[in-house]
Amino acid sequence: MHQTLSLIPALPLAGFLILSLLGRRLPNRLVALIGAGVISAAAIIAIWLGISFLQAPPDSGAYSVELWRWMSVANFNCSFSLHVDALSLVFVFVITFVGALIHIYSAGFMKHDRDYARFFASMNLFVCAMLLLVMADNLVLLYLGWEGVGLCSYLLIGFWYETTANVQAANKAFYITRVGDTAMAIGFFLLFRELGTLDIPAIQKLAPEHFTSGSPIITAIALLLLAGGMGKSAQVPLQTWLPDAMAGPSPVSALIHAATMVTAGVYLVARMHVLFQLSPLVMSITAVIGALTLFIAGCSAMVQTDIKRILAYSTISQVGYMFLALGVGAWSAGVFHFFTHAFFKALLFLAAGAVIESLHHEHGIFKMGGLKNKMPLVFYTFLAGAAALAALPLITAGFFSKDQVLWYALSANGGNPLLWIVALLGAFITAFYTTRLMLVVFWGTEKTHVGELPGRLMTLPLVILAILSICAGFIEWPHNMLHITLFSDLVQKVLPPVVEAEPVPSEALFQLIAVVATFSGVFVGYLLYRKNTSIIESWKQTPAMVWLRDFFYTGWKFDELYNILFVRPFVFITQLNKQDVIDKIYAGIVSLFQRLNGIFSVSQDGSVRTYVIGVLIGIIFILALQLIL
Amino acid sequence: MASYSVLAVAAILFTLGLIGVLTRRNVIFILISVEVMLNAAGLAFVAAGARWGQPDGQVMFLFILAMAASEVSVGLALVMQVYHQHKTLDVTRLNVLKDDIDIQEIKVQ
Amino acid sequence: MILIWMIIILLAGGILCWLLSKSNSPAIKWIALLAVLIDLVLLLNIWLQHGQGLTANTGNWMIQYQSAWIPSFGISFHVAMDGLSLILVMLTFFLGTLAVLCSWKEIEKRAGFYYFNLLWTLAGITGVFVALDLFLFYFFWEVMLVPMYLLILIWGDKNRRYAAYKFFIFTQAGGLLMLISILALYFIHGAQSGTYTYDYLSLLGTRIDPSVAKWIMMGFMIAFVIKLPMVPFHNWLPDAHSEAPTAGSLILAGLLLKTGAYGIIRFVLPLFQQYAADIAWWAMLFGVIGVIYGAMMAFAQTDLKRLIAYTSVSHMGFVLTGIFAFREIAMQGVIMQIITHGISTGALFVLAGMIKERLHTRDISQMGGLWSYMPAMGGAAMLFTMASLGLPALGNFIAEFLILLGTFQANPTFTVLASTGLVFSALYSLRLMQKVFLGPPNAPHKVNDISGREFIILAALSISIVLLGLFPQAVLDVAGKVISNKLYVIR
Amino acid sequence: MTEQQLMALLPFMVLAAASIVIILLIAFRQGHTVIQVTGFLLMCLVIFAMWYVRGVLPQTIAPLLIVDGFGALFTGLIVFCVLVVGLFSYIYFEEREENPREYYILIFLSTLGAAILTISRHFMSFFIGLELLSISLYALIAYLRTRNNAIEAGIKYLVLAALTSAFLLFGMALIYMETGSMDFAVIAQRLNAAGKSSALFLTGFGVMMVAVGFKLALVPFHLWAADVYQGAPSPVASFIATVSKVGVFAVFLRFCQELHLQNNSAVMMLISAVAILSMISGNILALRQQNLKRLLAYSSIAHFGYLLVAFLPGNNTGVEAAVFYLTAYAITILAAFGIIILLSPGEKDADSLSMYRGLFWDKPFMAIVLTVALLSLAGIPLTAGFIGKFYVLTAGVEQRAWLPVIVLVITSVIGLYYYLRIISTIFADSPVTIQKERSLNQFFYTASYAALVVLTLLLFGIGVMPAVIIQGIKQFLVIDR
Repeated sequence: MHQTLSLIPALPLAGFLILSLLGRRLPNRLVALIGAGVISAAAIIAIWLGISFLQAPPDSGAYSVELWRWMSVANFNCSFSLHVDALSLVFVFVITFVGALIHIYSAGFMKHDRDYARFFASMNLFVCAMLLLVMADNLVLLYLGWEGVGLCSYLLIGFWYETTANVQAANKAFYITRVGDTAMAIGFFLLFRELGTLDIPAIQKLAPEHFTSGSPIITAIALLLLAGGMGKSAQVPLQTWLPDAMAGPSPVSALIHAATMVTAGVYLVARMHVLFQLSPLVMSITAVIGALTLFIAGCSAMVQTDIKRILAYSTISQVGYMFLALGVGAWSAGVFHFFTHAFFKALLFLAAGAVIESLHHEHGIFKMGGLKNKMPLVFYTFLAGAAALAALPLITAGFFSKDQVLWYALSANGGNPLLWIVALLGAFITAFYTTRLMLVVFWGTEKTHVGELPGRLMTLPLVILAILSICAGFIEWPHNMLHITLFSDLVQKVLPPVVEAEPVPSEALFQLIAVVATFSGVFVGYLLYRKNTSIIESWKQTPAMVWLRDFFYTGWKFDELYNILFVRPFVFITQLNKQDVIDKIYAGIVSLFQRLNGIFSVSQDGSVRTYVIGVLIGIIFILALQLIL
Repeated sequence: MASYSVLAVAAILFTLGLIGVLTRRNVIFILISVEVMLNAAGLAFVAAGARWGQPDGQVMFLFILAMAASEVSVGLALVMQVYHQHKTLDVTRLNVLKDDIDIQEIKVQ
Repeated sequence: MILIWMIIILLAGGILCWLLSKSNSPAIKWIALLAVLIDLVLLLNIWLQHGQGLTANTGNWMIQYQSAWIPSFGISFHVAMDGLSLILVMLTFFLGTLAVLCSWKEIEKRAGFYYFNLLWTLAGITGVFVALDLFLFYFFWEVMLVPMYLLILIWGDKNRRYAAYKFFIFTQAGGLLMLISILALYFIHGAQSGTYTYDYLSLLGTRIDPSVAKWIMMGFMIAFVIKLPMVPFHNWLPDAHSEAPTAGSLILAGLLLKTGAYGIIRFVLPLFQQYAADIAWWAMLFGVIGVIYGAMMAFAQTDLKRLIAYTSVSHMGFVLTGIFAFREIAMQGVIMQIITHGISTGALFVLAGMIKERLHTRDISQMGGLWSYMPAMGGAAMLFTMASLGLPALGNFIAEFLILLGTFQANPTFTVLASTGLVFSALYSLRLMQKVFLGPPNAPHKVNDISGREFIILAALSISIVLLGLFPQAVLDVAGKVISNKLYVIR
Repeated sequence: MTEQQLMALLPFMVLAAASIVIILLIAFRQGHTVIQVTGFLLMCLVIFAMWYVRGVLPQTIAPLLIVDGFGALFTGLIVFCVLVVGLFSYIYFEEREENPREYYILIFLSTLGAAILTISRHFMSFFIGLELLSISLYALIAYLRTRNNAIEAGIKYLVLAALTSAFLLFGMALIYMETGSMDFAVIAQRLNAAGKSSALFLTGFGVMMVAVGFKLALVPFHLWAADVYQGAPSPVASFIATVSKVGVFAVFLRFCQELHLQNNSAVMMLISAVAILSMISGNILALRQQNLKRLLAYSSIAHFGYLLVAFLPGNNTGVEAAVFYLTAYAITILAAFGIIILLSPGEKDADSLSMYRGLFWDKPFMAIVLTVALLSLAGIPLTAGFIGKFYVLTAGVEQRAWLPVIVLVITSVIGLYYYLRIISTIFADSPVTIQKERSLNQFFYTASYAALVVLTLLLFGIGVMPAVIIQGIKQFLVIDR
């Protein structure tokens, strides 16, 4: 068991090492085999592990293994050890399984790229780091995975490094997440000072005894950790990096910036739920941030023209849903939304990638169109994904998870109507822009010639993911319908059940409202982009709408804001002091002495008379000194 | 007390000599002024000897005379050379040896 | 005795190289390499012998050797090695070997004299790390100066004269102040105990009345913080580092800076504990300033080696902060930082040297997209930039994490400020990567990837930095027993 | 005059005899080589005599002289310097085809003067020794009358020396007036009897300081130094830098020791003021100097400033420090001048810094010697200069003379700059080769090289193993207790 546990991250690591060291000498086929193979193997092991976990749950509630003692100084001990409980298991499964599919897809998608090996190496490294993140049993190891995924995201966003824009996007991603990470690290320091340990089980045991609920210190800790989560999960105000991150290849966007890495924040909050529960304030902050994010990002998604940017913003807003759920205390709902979202969002990105690839790297949706018949398979899979994203009731996984989130946003004791309304609005917006995307891309007239269609390697994952994004939801039904709650049963081994506020209003009614919202979103989309497009044209004339569109398009002008607030001042100051100002001091000293030298050597003018005067001055000086004393 | 007044005279002589050295440009006159100063010192010695009723003062004076003589002899030899080479006895004109700092500074970036 | 032999081997090897310099034979390189390698082996042997026992007996001296030198002054030739010295000397010989290797092709003219200076510098540094007699310490402190000066002066870059002056004069200024302090200590101790000696162990017990002690300590501190370097005494560093030949920069960054940190740990804290505690706040403040200032300077630079040099300023700021936190964790972090910074920054300088060999420029605006020409070097560069921005699983992370973790318990405010250094380090490191290796390919001519020799150098550095990141405990144990000593930490 | 006293004076008699012997040799038309060799042997003889008579020391030859360990030590140092200078002189004069014979008479005479200074305990011997020293120096400085302004240098030195010796005499007269004796010991007694030191005495001492300051080239009496160093023939310059200064310093030290002036705050104030001034202006003057001989002059000003710091305490450490420092300094300066002499082409001296560009790649040996000498002057470890400076600092710190010590440190940091400047010139690229015609006599070249090697080894030896020398100094100094 222990060995198998350590195998899960070890395999991708091995893949990374092999590919990075002698990848350039291997034939592409072998590279793909190794790259995808190790992940698939890891996935199989993970599934087997999961099954055994479900059949015979360990009495401790977790498999754990200590690999070696990492650091132990004074009272600070942390070991390099893995710890897999129900929560981790969900993540491990998603990471390895979706990861494997995406790797297989990439084998086809990247086949024309000359840096084939580098791509797979980075992807493997990412999977390894991500697994360490979710399997870590102490926060330092978690931080290792945390930064590791950051690195890989940087490497992969800037994968096509010869375009400066890509590199800048990569840097931006790293910088912004780094800000969050640093905050999180400070949180760790604080936590260590309070509890004297960074082992997650220990923290979960000690925290309730040590902290009084709502005390400033615990609030500070929770806030700092939350900041870390916000950085990685692209929550307002640290969300600006994700849309640019689409510079990376589509599989990267699918794996890192949709399915797994961006949900690391969700994992962290869920993992540290003990701390968060102790600070209601931070809980509500989390919820508010989630709500804000899902709304802001949704608005931006409505007006994007780059297919991947649309998906990126929708990712941000979906993750916002997850934070909302966590914030109101609906832990399992949040994680469940992550679970379903992983499938359909990965699917959407992969499908989008396929479209882009076939259309000769065309990203603009208005240059696409009429692909319904040209590439049917991609169309149907994409449709499935879109339906899930729009959360069409009962037939998509998205519905089951999002419904829970909406419901608890209202009914959980952390929730309140305002949050619910925002979430509802979000649902409407989501449905709207999804419809817009589908209509513009797949219906209408063909605008760009379709190149070669995706090969089997690429279509297979699409199909699997499509199936999952339809069916994955069936394991967890709203409890007023048929009573299947496999998922929450599983994760509630770790996460506390949601506490409902009394009195519980009639749930069905609100579900109905939500459904209505969704369909109205679809309808409006259909109205504007299919039925009569003249309305849009008329809006293009009204300055207010144009401004609004532009405002949304630029992601609510966050970038400009940050440029003015941070980037420009920093660059200005550094450039100002390029020639170290302190150096001037020393230069001054030097020139001072050179002047003195000039002055002194006037006395050495070579005339005896001067020298005699010198003697005279000397004797006067001496006698004067004598007189003084 | 007499010896003190003599000392005073010596001091005055000494100062005069010093002034001479300062004001004169001609080497020979400078040397003469130095002689004056030396003799002033000698006079001071004599006065001191007189005060303590010792011969040492006079003895010292003799030494001074001898030294002064030898010094002047060497001095005059040099003076001749000077005149020979520079065709002048003006000491202020003898200033080839002096600081000429060519400004070769280390670069301070 | 073995310690003496190590130093003697280096000195002798150096002289031998010089003697051979007439016949500009390749033998010279091999002799130099051999000399350092022998020492490395000897040291490894010591580690194997004492490394285990070390953990048992609390930081005792593994090896001591003492013999009279200038008895009339109570100066003795007293060298000894404990965990701290062991680590630092290990670093010295490790980097020394690499320094010889990376001079292999770079230095063609006057090789003999070059290796002479190189080895003598190493000898001086080794001496500094093992000297237990304050006079002897000062002696070595100065001895390592001259050959380093010559290295910069003769084999340096365009502006080498200026850099060499600056380096020498800054260090010497500090050194002389230290000398005065040493003398004052000597007399005070003599007046107290009646035995006039420079021996560290006997001076430890000296009681000094506060008014004087502050000044004496300042003498030591200034000398050490100039070497460290601490803002605002850092100005010699960018020039020296950027003008020196590759091996020179490697040794400067990897070793000479460390002598400052070592001095503070070995001398200032134990000798003046309570007074050190008094200035702790200021020291940490300046440390933090150094972290941020260095990072901002680094971000602005366009000269590759200058940029790296300023990152050293930033990293050394962590060291200063960590030392004066007086926490065991932080102190361990400092030790780690000393080593890992030596390796990572050293590696960056080596890379800069390799790039300069190929492109004949240090100006990063003339570089870019080098990855497409030399992926292997690019990978190495990526690794070490990541190390220098403190990526976990690499040594520097352990160091900075421990420092901050420990410092936080002493002074949260400064820790938070210092933590911003993590963000800044990301700024300059990624900028470095972008300007040099990424972006559109922009090289005057076809440059070829690393050679076998360069591969060995980089591999050695990479492996060590990764090992340090994953298995730091080996180092922590060696230093631990020294550090846990009450002299260094407030419990 | 007992036989023991005669014994004690033996070395000085030999020294005096030396110049007479040379005169005779010249009378008998002997060549340069013969004279050189004879002179060399005679000097060795002096040292031997010194060693021979060490048993009978100390001996007081009332009232003028006292031959004790102190004197023996300084005399030994002086004679050693003369040995080296003489050796270097041969080549120097051979290449200038001057007639160098009388040169040796003069040099031995002035050596005798310096030697007498070291053993004088009375104003008269003080005065005689000083004049013997300086009068022969006038001639020596101007010896090469046709060359690089030797005459000018000579005149300058003459005028100022005469002037200052007038001051000296006047000061002596004042003190004599006050105390009624010219014997150091007696003066000391009288002063103690009088209790507080009177204004007249202080004035007298102050006036005497002018002469001493002049000879030691202390600020503000230092102005002559650079010109004279530059103008005088290099061997003579080195002679001035070493022998005359050692002698004068010796008598000054003895005078102050005898009168316990170190306990006299006024005098100490005066001396430390002079010391500080000398350190500062010496180093600053040298900063941008391009002429090596001038530069050495300035650095010597600074170095005697350092030396005074060691002199301040007046206890044993101080004296030891002073002696040690002088020794180290003498050796260093001789090595430096040795290089200048050996590099000097026939027509002029190799004193412009540009002639040393890239010397290391052209003449490694000389470059190393010069570099070592410069490092020693800068007080860098492994060289005698470091131990010297260390010793001086020790004395200063022990005395808690913080201000001078701090000034010492700061100024020596400034001083570093110009030493480094020369060194960096020596190691600079693109060497300029000084072509200089080899003179016929190969033997003396090898001899001079050997001398340089010895000096360098001494520099290193003292730098690494100073214990030996220090012990020796201590032993000699206990003799007069």
